[in-house]
Formats: sequence, structure tokens, C-alpha cells
Amino acid sequence: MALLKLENITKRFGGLVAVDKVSLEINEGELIGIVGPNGSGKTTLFNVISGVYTPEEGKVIFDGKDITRLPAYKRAPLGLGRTFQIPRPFSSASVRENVAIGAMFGTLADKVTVDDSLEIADRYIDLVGLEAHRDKASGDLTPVEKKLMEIARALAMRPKLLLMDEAMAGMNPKDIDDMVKFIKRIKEEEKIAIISMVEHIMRAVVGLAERVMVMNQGAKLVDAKTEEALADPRVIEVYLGQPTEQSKWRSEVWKEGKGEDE
Amino acid sequence: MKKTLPKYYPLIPVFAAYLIMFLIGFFVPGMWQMVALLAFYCALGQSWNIFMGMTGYVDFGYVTFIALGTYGMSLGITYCSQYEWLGIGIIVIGFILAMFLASLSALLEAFIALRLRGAYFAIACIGINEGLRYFIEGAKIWGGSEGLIYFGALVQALGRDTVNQLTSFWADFSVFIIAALAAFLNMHYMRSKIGYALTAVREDEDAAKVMGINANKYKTIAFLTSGWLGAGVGAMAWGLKLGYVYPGDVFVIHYTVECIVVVLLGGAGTLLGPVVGGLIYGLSKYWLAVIMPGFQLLIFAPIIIIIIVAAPEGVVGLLKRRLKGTRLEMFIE
Amino acid sequence: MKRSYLTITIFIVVFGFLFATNAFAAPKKLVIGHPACLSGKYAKAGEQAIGGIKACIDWVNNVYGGVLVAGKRIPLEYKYYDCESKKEGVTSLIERLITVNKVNVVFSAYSSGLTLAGAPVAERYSMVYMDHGGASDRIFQQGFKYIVQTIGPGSKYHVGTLDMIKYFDPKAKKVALAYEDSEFARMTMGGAEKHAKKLGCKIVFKRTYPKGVTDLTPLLSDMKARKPEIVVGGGHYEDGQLFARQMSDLDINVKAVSLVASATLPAYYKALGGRIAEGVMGPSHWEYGVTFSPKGAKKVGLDWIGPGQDEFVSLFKKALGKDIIPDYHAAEAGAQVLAYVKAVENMNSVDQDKVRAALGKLKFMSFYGGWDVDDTTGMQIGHSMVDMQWQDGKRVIVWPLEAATGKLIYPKPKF
Amino acid sequence: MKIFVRGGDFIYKGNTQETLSESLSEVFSNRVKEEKMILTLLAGNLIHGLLLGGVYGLATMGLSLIFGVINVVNVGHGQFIMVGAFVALTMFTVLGLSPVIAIPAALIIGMALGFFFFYTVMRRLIRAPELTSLLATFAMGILLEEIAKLIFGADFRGYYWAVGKITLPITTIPMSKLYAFIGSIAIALFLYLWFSKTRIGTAIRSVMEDSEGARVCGVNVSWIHALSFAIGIGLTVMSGVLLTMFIPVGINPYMGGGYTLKAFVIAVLGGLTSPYGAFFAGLIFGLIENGAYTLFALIPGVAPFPLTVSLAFWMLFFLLLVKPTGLLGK
Repeated sequence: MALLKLENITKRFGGLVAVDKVSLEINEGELIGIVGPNGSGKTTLFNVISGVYTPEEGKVIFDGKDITRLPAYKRAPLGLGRTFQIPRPFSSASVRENVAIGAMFGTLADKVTVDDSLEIADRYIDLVGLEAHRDKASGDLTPVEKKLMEIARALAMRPKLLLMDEAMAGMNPKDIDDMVKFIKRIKEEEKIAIISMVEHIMRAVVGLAERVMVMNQGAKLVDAKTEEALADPRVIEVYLGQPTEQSKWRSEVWKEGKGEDE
Repeated sequence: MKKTLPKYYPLIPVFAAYLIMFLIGFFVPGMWQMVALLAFYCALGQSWNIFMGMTGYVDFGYVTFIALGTYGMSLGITYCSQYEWLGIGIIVIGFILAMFLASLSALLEAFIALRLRGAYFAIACIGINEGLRYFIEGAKIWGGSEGLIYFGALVQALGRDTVNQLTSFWADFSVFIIAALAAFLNMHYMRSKIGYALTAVREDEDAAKVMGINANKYKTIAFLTSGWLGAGVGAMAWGLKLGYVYPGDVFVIHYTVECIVVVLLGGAGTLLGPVVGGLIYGLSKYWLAVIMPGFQLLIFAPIIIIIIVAAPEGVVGLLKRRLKGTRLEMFIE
Repeated sequence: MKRSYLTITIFIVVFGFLFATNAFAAPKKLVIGHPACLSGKYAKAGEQAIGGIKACIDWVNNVYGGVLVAGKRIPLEYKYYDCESKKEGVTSLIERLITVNKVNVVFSAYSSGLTLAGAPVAERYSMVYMDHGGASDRIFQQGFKYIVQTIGPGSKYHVGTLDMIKYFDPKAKKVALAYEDSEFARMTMGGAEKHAKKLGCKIVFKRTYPKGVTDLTPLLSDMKARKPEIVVGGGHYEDGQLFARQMSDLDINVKAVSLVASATLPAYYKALGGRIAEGVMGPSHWEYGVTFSPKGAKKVGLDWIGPGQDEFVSLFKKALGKDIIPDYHAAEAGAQVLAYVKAVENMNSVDQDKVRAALGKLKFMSFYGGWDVDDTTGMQIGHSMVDMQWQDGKRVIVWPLEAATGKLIYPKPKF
Repeated sequence: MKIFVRGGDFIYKGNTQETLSESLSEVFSNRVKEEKMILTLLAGNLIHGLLLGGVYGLATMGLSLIFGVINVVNVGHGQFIMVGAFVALTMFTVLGLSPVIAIPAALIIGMALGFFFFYTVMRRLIRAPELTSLLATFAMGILLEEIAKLIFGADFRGYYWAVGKITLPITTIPMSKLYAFIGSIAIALFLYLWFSKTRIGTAIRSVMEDSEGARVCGVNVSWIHALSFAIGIGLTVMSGVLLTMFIPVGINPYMGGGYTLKAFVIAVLGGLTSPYGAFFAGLIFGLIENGAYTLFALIPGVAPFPLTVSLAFWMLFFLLLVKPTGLLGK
């Protein structure tokens, strides 16, 4: 049975259809990439899954439960974790406290005390390699460190499914490679499914996901194995625009495209 | 368990301060009322700080809680003093009424907080306060603008000596208890999931929700706690101690401002802050009244402005920075 | 590290210093304690009261020669603090006055609320508590043992006024009542309503307005529509000015207007630019120009103590160092000093219970007029009011006839 | 019993004996008269409400401008109105100048005060949490009150500017009120033109919309902050003069507090960040304040005045919840 099942999700903002009848299934332990240009509705879809928005139509089924109308804070304890595109640390709190907050209110919410949570936090801080900054205020971290901290915080929630919003935006190629490896590793170690959203850092997508869903203008364009999907002419058109400029853009985008999402 | 105890170390200086104040008041003749005044400011600061320090909401209408607490006690005494068998129970009833009224308005404010932030929230709370005051006066409920005067009823129900004891010792003593309770709850919340949750909500509410934090629940907890403590102070320091209430005397925004001054002097969001702020504010006010009657405000206003501009983190904030890395650090929060 | 310990030590030392009590009151002095309202909303009345008290103390010490107790003349001393017109200040300052300054009597702060706030503290220390600013009758229904009132009860303010109008114009029937919604003004309204009905008047309008009101237009328009002949009302200073001003704005011309509190003050005429104040009346406990004298006292068989009116006024000006005329707040507070002196001398003791008993029995007259309280409740019953009217920029006492300094202008000139 | 309640005794409650003694026909004719009278009263009060509303509107524009530009709620707002009142009083009583001349003088004094407070205090608090700015403005208010007390004393003062009145069938309107109203409208209109037609006005509006964006576009944001604060205070002080033209009595150092709360209500009605919104909200508020009184007075057993005030605050409260952008906002 699928861990997460989206059925014909439609989300509108006034007249604008941000997500248009998107369906998707993710199995336990799967790593899937969602790809699409700016404004294609990826972040909206993420927000629908994590409960920030309620869709007008369609259903979100997680772990066999219909969570379409469940408020965001009730989804996390079910096993839905998330990071943000622009990191949103609780700035005044230390790294340790930030991560502990994840442990405290995630799937373990009813089982752990504050002290337990702090211990769990230490483990994940070690995992992402932020030991040196344990007691630093999270607002003082560098952007990359903030990203790592967010991942640690989300992992400390012990989710079954982790939504990663542009985990690699704004990184240099070496960091991207490290991050890809890291994500794969945690997927194996923590045995969780991951949906990773990538705007246009193809390098990351190729290395990371077994499967990608490509979105365009709110609708699902392609959902297939990574290599197949990226070879699809529709995808190339969406991504690379007019064929005449193809070569010029291709190299840039494939190497180190920077993305700011909607 | 080993770890739990040191977490409460910052309470030591707070309780020590209250104990010293209490002892001075108790044993030095003529100091009791002054110490009670200080305790009043400390308790208000402490209770208000729970609200502001933990949720980040600036409640300019906080005096509503104090006023409703006063009314709760007043109504309890006024309407129950005729039943002689209740005895001292009328004060218990009054206190319960105070808590009940405070709960209602805390829930109302929590409801507003769902929708409004910052200055909008502050103004909405002022709106509730003034609206309530003029409603009581206009609709003539609870004695309307004529207020309730029940010292006589209290004397009749409990006897003169008991009342003397109640108004001039036990009422003030309970303010001490409330102040200490406020400090303890503040500390306890800070160190428990509530504190972590509220930190998260304060910094980024949407992110906190995604992390599984029921923002409304925790906010409501903080609002209720803060409201109850405020109402407790009102019920004791005004309701029981003074034996009368006029709407125009209790629904006064100025008292909220005093809470803010106390908290800001000491250091917003800190545990020791309201105590230090309450002491500084209360003592300097008292002594200015004694030494230069009539000029306190003229002296106070610029001092407040200077402190805001020069040391916005307050005395305890400064102290905390100074003590960073020393052994004393763990006592200051 | 060292500096932080130092900082903490300094804090502790400073606090310790602030906590420490200061000098003891010198013996052989009678000290009057007063949590005065020097700032805040009652600052104006507070200043007047301080002036009045200082003036009378000056008189007792320097003219009268001190209070005669056990064959010795003891000087009076005055100790006052600023309560900022707030109830928290009142309680702590009264205790300080009693325990630290060892005062012999406590004078209340201005207003019924603040008087009530201080009463339990005074009661606890069994200290005579003299009320010169709380006019509410309800203060005296609470069973306080040590309270004594100098100010007349609020309910009497407009009784004389109505009597006077009936005397001059028995046909006047339609009375409008519009008072401030404060403890004091409501008492006045209650008294006026009762008395007007007793005199056979019809009350065509009866409303209150809140403290701090800035626009009375809707209320006054309503009142105008009811076509009253006599308007009585008021409450404090600012609303009294507003009242007359907006009556003039709306062209509400009636036969008589009497406003409590504000109309009797010199600043009133100036604030209204003169013309509007012409003919406006006000009842007062005391007014500059009231002619109470030792001779008059003898006539009614009362003891006389204290300065004459002119003497009081000059002492008052000296005490405040300002050229302002004392109003009834000053006179009340001043008379209270004299009452205390009289009571101590009658008992030949400064014991609180004895002084309180003496005050209960005391009857005397001063520049302020008669003084007599109800023995059990402590309520003032001996003082009667006067009515004044603005005539050509001067305050003329028009009632009672025996104290009058001029004739009533009736109906009052149009606005 | 019902008849008596309907037709008889609107004036005061609880006096049933008198009512009972009236015959039924008398009661009926009274009722007709009463209804006609109430309509007249309502109409008259609405006119006064409109006039007062204009002044209220102007008195609130400064608050909205300051909140809109530097995001600070000026809790000491009323005290600046008090300064204006004293400016008018002093110029009239000491120098013998009419309040019309006091208007520009108040603007200058107000702007000077504004610049002074901005550069000494507010500049440092723009990015601070609202707690500090709320307290700072409150402290400023107290400072002004105490200084005014030191200079003028705690007396209640007033002046009499004799410019006559006009009598309408339903009510009488003093000319000074009319002048104050016209003055308010003229100033508001002038401000509107200044905002929309001049460079600096446009700059202020751009900072209101998006201060970062404006900075990028080359607007000197900190100067705009200072200027807007000064103009806001200037407007407020100026409105104090107009207010004394309306209510020329009761001028004292502590008169401001009540106006602060009223200004809050009006500013929220107008959407809090929009000065014009505030002006129109002022007009509406004036109408409601005076109209509601007449209607509340019909309910027996209540005090209509406090109820009117209470209504204003509950209105503010619900409006904030339902439509924080204000009555006229988008």
C-alpha cells in the first residue's frame, strides 16, 4: 500500500489554479523528486501535503488515513516531516533546542520528555555534522548550516515521509554532491520515504531520485523513472524553452543553476 | 532526575528576593505596606511576562484581567456575605469567580490572538478593556459606575479583627504567593514542552505548526495562566484589600503600562527581570513620592525613554550578558 | 568575573539603602500625615488641600501658639507625600506615615475612592482618619470606627439651590438634572431629585455623563428638547466648563443654571471668556467672601477657632508661594486641622480613641462655617452650604439670605 | 403596562406612579410628539456629529501616518493634541491672536517637536519590537503632560472666541465649530494633494507601501521616516488647535488621554495605515457617536453616554477581527 496517495488535488487562489488535478503515489522508503520551473505549483503542492493549505478538490491519504482536512499540527505526529526552501529556524533558540522541538512534537510526541528530546536532538545534530554549533543561536548559522539544522530538526521528528523543499538551492556543486549523498544515506539509515523538490538543479535530480514527477503550470506533466522523465521532449521544452537557445541554457542549468522558488 | 534539578536554579535568586522582601516587611515595622506594593508590582510584572515573554504578544489590555479579578472578589463578597454559614468561604467563592471571569476574557483574547498580531492585537485588547468598562457603566450591571463597596459587608460577615487581619496582612501575603507562583510557573513552562512550543510559535508560527505544534493550544495555556495570575493579584491586592471597586478605577490602561515598565526595566522575557524591575520601579516610585512629592512622573518619563533607547534588554539582560561563562550564569534566566 | 560580583553587590547595597527607614519623628510635636494628590487626576484639588492645611498649621503654630495639651503648647507639623491620585500609593504611604513618621492623625487623600482605599489601613492601626475629600455617604456605612468627615455629604449640595429658586420663583416647575457619573455627583443628583420632588417640581430630564467627557452636545440637545426651566448638574471642573459652554453653543436659555464643583472656582469665569459664565450659579461648602466670624459664632452659641477669612487667604498664598485664591478644597482641609486641634484640646490627650470620641462630640465654627459630625458614623452634619452666582465677573453669594453678599439675578441673563 | 412603556416615559425610568396618573389619550399624543422630537434630535445630533467628525478625522490622520510609515503606534497621541490646545490657548489669551493664526503656528511647533523626538528617541526604535516603541511613545506623552503642568499648572482653562452662531430649525451651530470643520477639510484636502502631486509626497507613499523597495529606488528612507513622523506630530498638534475651536474649554495638561483612545478607534475604522481612511472614519465616528446616543437614550434604565463609548470600542474590536484593513479598506 502506498504511504502517501494524492488523488486529483486541485488548489486555487482566486482565479488562479495553482495545482491542477495532481495525483501521486509514494511507497514506503521511496525517494522521489518533484521537478518543475518556477511557478509550476510544487511548493503549493507541498503546502497541501503538509497541511498549510486545504485543497478545493481531491484527497490526501497518508498511511491509509484521509488527512485532507487535518490541520498541519496534527499531521506531524502521524509521521509527516518537512523542511523549507528558505530555512525557517526558530532564531532565538539554540540549534539543540530547535532540533529538540522536532523530537518533542513529532511522531514521538506522546512518548518523550524534554530531556529525552534533547538527547535525540544531540544524535541528529551529530548526524548532520553540526556538533560544533550545538549551543549557538540558530539565527546565527550560515545558510547551509541552517539547511542542515532544518534537516536534523525534521529527522528528529522521526517521520515516515520527509518533504524536502529545495534542499540544495543556492549551494555550490560540491555541496550539492555532498547533500545528495547525505540524503541518500539518511533515507537508508532512517528508512523513510522522501519527496525532494528541486527547481532546476538537474545535477541533483539525476543523482538523487529514482523517480521524478515533473510539474508544469500546476499540472502533472510526467511521472516516471528519472532518466526517462528527463529525456522526455515535453520536459525538455518546459525546461529549456525555445530550441534555439537550448545549447546556451543547457550547460548553465545542468551545472549550477540557482533557484528561487515562488 | 539529575538533570531536572539544576534546571530550576534560576528560581533561587527570585525566591530569595521574595523571601527577603517578605522578611523585611514582616519584621521591620512600617515596611509591610511598602513591601506589599513592591510585591504587587513584581507579581504583575511576573504575570504579564508570562504572556508577553512566552507568546510575544504585547497585551495592552492586560489590566482587564486584574479588573475582572477585582470584580470577581467583589461580587463574591457582596452577594455571599449575607450567608453567615459561609464564613471565610466567601473569599474562596470570590476567588473562584475571579478565576472564572479571567478565564472568559483570556479565552476571548486567545481568540483574537488567532487573527491579530503586533499593534493590532494591542489595540484590540485596549478595545476590550474600554468596551467592558463602559459597558459596565452604561448597562448598569455590577453596580454600574457606582461600583461596589463592601468593606462593611465584610466586617459584618467575618468580624472586625478578622477583616483587619485579612486586608492588611493576608491579602498582601497572597500577592507574595501569587508572585512566587508566577515565577515558578514561568520557569516550569520555560523548561517544559510548553516553553519550547511557544518559542517556536513566537519565532515562526507556520513552521511551528508544520513541526506538529498546536499553536492555539499553547497560546491559550499561556493566556489563561497569565490571566489567572493577573486576576489573582486583582482579587487580592484590590478586591480583598481595599474593599471597594469602581469600574473607572480598575479598568485603567495605565496599570498595563506599569506592568510593561516593570518588565522592561528588569528585562523582557527573563525570569528575574520582573522581580528586579518591580523592585526598582516600586522603590524609586515610593521614594520619589516621599522625597520629591509631585515630581515623580517628570523624572520618570525621561528615565523610561533613556532606558528604552540605551538598554532595551533591561537590567537582567545586561547582567546575563556580563555573567556569561561564569559560575553564576545558571542562576540567572 | 570580579566585576559581576561587584555589580551584584552594588545592587544589594543600593536596595538595602532604599529599604532602610529614615529618621524618627521628633517628640513633643503633633504630626499630621497626608497622602496628598500632588500629581495625577486630582492634582488640582490636592494642591489646594495642601495649601489649606499649611495655612492653618501656620496659624495654629504662630498665631495661636501651638496646641494646648497637658498645660504645654505643642507645635503642629505637617508630613505629606504624593500618592499620584492612585490607590496603591495611598495604602503604602499611610502606613509609612503612621509607622515611620509616627503621625498623630491621618488626613485622607482626595475623592471617595482614595478615601476608601486608605480607610482599612488607618483602621488597622487604630488611627484617626479625617476625610476632607470623600463626599460619598457610603464611606460611612462600612463600619469604619476612626473615620471623621469634614466635607459635607454630597446629597446636600443642590438642596439649598432648589430652596432658593422656589423662594424667588414659586412657579418654576420643570427641573433638568444632568450630572457627571462620579460617586460625588451621583449623591448630589440623588439629593437634588428627592428635594425637587418634595418641592413639587417635575423632573423633565435626568441623565448622567461619564468622567472625562469631551462633548456633551447630544445630551444637551436632548435636554433642550425637554424645555426645562431650572438646570442643575455638573461634577468636576472640566465638565462644568463644557456644560455651560455647550449650553451657550446650543442656545439653551433657562431661568437658572447651577453647577457643582466647577462654577464656584475663579478659573471658571476666565475659562469661559466671561460672558457665558454670567448668571451661572454653584453651591459651595465655602467660598471666598463667606462671612463667618467669631461674632456670628457667638450668636449661634458655637466656639470659634482659627483665622478669619482674609487671614486665611493670605496664609494660603504664603504657604503655596503662588497668588491664587483658595477654594473650598483648601477651606475644608484647613478646617480639618482646626477640628483636630480643638478635639485634642478638649480631651487634653493625643490618644487616638479619645480624640475620635472628642471629634464625635465636637461642635465649633471657623472661617469654613459650622462643624459637627455624627458620633457613630463620623459623617458631617453640621456644615451648611452657600450658593454663589457670577455677576459682572464677581462671585456673589446669593443664598442663604443671611450670608448673602448680593441679590440673585433671576432669571439669569441669556447666553 | 405595555402602553406606558411604549409611549410614556422615555425621559426617566422607575417613576411609574406619575405615568400611571396620566390618562391613556395623553399617553398617546405624547407618543406622537415624542417620536417627532426624537427624529428632530437625531437630525440635529447628526449635524453636530458630522462637524465633530471632521475634527476627529484630522486629529487621527497623524496617528495613521506615523503608523503607516514607521510602524509605531503613538500611544502619546492625545498628549500632542493637548500641546495644540495650549498653543491655541496661549496665542489667544496672551497674544490675542485668533485660533486661525494658531493653526500654522501649531504645525511648526508640532513638526519641531516631531523632529526632536524622532532624532532623540524614535530613530532607534523603528526596528525594535513594538513593546519598546509603545512604551517610548507613552513615556513621551507623560513627559509632555508633566512639562505642561510645570508651565501652565493643573488648572482647567478655556477661551472665548466670539464669532457668533447660526440657528437652524433643528439645532444651533456656533460659527467656531463650522470654521473648525472647514479648516479640517481644507487641511485634509491639502494633504491629499501634497501626497499625490509632489515628489516628497510620493516618496512617503512609496515608503508606506514597501520601505525596502523604496530604499532600492533611491529614496532616502531615514529622512522620509523623520519627515513623516514630524508631519504626523505636526498634524496632531494642529488638530489640537481645531479641537479647541470646537470645544474651547477644559484645556489642561491631562486632557489628552481620552483622545488617544478615540483616535485608536477611528484609526482602526480607517484601516490604521491610511491617513485618508482615518479622515473619513473620523466623520463616520462623529456621526455614530452622536447618533447612537440619541438611540441608546430610548432604552430605559441605562446610561446612554457610556454605552455609546462602549459601542465604539466593541465596534473597534469586531472590526479588527473581521476586517483589519478598516471599514473603508480593501
